[in-house]
Amino acid sequence: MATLVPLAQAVAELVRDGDVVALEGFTHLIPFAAGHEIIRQRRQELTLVRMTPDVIYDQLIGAGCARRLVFSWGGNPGVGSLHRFRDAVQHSWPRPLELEEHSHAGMANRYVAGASGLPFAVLRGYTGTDLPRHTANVSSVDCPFTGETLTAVAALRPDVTVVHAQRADRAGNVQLWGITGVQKEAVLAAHRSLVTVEEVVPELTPVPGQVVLPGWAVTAVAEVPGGAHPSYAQGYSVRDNDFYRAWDAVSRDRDTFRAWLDRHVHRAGAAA
Amino acid sequence: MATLVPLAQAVAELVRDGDVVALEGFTHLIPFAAGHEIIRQRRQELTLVRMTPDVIYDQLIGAGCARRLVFSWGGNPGVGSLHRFRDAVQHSWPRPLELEEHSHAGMANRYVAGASGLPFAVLRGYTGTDLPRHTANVSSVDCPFTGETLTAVAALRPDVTVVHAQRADRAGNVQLWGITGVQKEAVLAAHRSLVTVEEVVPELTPVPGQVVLPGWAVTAVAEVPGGAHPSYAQGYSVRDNDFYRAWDAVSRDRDTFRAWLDRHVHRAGAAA
Amino acid sequence: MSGPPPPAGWTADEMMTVAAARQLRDGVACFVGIGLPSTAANLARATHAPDLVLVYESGCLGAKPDRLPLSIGDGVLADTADAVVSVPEVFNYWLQPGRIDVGFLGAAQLDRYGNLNTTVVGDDYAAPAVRLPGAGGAPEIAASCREVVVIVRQNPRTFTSRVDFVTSVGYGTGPGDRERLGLRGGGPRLVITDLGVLEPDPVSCELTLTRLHPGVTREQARAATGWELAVAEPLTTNDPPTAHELAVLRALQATAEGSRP
Amino acid sequence: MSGPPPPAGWTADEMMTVAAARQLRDGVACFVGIGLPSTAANLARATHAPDLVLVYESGCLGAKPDRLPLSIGDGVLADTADAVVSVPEVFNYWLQPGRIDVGFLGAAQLDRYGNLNTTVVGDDYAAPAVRLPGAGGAPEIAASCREVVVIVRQNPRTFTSRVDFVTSVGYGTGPGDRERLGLRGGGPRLVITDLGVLEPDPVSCELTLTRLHPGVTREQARAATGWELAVAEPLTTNDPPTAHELAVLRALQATAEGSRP
Repeated sequence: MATLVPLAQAVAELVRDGDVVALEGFTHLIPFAAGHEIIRQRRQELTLVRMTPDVIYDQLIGAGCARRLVFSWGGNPGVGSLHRFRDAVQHSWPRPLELEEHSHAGMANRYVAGASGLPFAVLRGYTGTDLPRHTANVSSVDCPFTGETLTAVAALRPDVTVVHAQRADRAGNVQLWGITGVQKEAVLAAHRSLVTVEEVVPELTPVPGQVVLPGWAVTAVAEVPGGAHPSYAQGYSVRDNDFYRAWDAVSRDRDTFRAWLDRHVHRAGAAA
Repeated sequence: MATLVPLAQAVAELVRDGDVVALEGFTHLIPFAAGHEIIRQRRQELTLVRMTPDVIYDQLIGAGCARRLVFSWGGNPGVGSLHRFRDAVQHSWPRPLELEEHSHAGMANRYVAGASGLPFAVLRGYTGTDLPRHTANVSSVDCPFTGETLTAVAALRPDVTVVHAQRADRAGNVQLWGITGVQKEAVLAAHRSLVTVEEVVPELTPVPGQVVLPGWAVTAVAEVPGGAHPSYAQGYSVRDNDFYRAWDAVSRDRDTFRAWLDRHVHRAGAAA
Repeated sequence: MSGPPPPAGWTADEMMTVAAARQLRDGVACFVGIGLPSTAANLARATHAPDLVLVYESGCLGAKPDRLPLSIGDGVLADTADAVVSVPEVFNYWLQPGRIDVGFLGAAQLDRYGNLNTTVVGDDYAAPAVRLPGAGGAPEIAASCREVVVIVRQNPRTFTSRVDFVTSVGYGTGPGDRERLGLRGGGPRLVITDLGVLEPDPVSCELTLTRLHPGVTREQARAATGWELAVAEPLTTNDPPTAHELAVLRALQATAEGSRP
Repeated sequence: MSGPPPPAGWTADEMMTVAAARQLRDGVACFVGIGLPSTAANLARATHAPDLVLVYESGCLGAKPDRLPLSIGDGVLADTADAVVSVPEVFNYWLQPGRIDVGFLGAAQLDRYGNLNTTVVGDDYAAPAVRLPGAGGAPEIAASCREVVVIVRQNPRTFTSRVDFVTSVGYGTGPGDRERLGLRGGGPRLVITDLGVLEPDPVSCELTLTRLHPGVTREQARAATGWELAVAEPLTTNDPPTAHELAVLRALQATAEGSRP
């Protein structure tokens, strides 16, 4: 059964230096508060994994938490580039960042393999592109029935996956809805998992489009209202598009970024 | 876009002699009415595919429609054996029935591969059992990353899949909920598909746990209220357990079965 | 059936079901087939294991039926489940990775290594003496759950020296076979019958009679077994069903009867 | 930008978007990225193609947004979709099997065979001149859709003789390459720019200028292309945006602006 714990305690217990960490979400339900707590606790040498690293990953990278990024699309959704990400790749600031990149289809299937207890997944993908030249985690496999050659991708098994959801009950059963992306697979693929939620409720009323993660498949749940801001939680909040637009200017300059980080993350204290 | 047609017309157009036909459902939402229409139209030489062939397959087999059965569990759920199925296997009545059998995990993954446009799927399964001796559709594949040997199953691509659902709208978008089994995969794996529904409504109000099949992924929809009887349609009907229990006696004897078929299927006329 | 007559107001089937229910620790996740396994699991949930997580292959995770489901796809399972997922998902995301603690299986035949047959009786697969329902979820339940509990009535036809078809692997041909085959679950930990309980010998993996139900003799158990049955020393006797266990079990079974329209 | 000044009350970007929208036939299923492709697809849906099926990689099938979504994961997409599925499902069940008619892509670089780069600019992958966002869904969209439409502003940096990184395959190194690679979709059918329209030559697969936007010359198009641009004869001219197209486009774009809190 998932335990209900404060966010700071959950991050302290579940996220360790050097871990492979996936904070997943597809624009919706991005676990910003948990990411900030990881920065506050000054985690180092993380391998960050995510299909769509966006502003929270820009912040983690700029704060120097990450040694490596495994991803398929890194940008500020609807705005443009991630300047901390680019600065790390192009100028090794504040430290070098190794990249391993994939396509969305490849990353999604890597999580599926991890969630399924399989060492690899099969897909039609990557063929003819330059992506496989730069990673050992894309290969090929022949169909034993037709002889056709298909693409194989290695399973992803994060040490810990962090996601944000709308609700949990006291037993740690988690409920999310709207665009639910690859979160179920990312949680099930991981050795440990942390779910931040908008609220803990006595009972999870069923909602159309819901994904429910049973409490026995989740390690810890932390109640963090607004924990997805500036992203959104359908039914609870709307996306703060101004923040995403403003981030472009904040993140272009190292000093501006550091001042922002100091004020809005380090001095802000744990959200819960 | 799916076309809305009467059941008899849909079966006449979509189900052909010699086809590979999957009528799917996992106890819930079994497309009995469509199966009866296939019997009424006296289809021959079908390869019937289903994870859990139950009473409607017993009827199709007893009526002589099937040449071959591809399945993973054949029984009368909650009651016992299928006597027409046993009679066909053990005594070739009314005609010989070839069998190809799998595990549930294998069949589910065969549909997944079909729905995914892949020639095979990978799983941990069948190992050490006698099942692979009797089919060419189970093989093995080595992981290109770890060298581990896993099981491969060949994709299923039915000529036509038939399922029953609660509702559709005029554009042929289909909505089902409750236990939805492998129906989405079975529809998407097939070259053609027919969905019978309890009712056609102007708009599909979202329901928790729903699966929606867009109309552009379905070939035809037929409105057949009660089309799952004696199975059930959650929110519309309850399972007629007495029918399943009574089937045991009806189906034990060839003449009783034929009389039942004549009265309740052939002379009943198309349901819609 | 070779079981004894009910000695004290309960039947051998009731004793078997109660003994099986007692084996389920509270809070574990249990993959249950319909019939005896489902009855035993629901009895456990209604007595000592209220937080037992019932997983049904129809995709119902954490089902909490208030009556005995009549099939694996009974509406009461979906209505009361924590989550209803697709059938591919229940096998791929939940069973296959080893998330399920206990797999609860029945069988038409089993051998001394706990290999199970639910496919055909008879030597010729193509022309069987009896055609059984087939594999269903059993092969992967037997392969992937952390442990397997088998619940089956004991008689020489069922407890056979060689199963006619290996539908689900127990310990194969003996020690080390599961590892060689790459099966990641632990295999059969218990076989619970209407006569007693069998457990695999820690060295030979051979099923060994370790407990008898009250009123059953070791001779009865040997006579009901198609191979020379090993018997543990000391051989213990199960406690009979308590009044509470019996009352709850019978109330549950009445709900199944009551659901007849 | 090398585009001409707006000659008659509309901009080159508006002409490009209108030209792209016109290419989408009503009723087809279209896999759309955010930005120009999404704007064009929503313009088509609001004008001549009300039954256009918009598929977003966030899992929204048949989204019908009443305003321009600001990201691929905008709540309006889930709210208005026929179905919201998981990200693995949208790629595995919907894109990969070839169910999508049109894939709508942008690019930072493209070459004469329609190969696209959205990964890095510069010769050294490990130390790029410009680090771009990466592949996203593009490689498989380019591989699997029945046809691909590229929408991209035309200039010599973008229209380059050799892309620095092949993120998404067009026609590879020429005729037969897609077949050799086993790519099942048809590849780029149209490249729509702020200057005109390019189409692959049926024999050589080389992108060929087939249409100009009003007021643009072939010399301008050649000057904006980093290779010796082939030009079709006769070279036709697109109709300018209609007043209706422009009004709808601007109203759509106002909804995106209006969504700023």
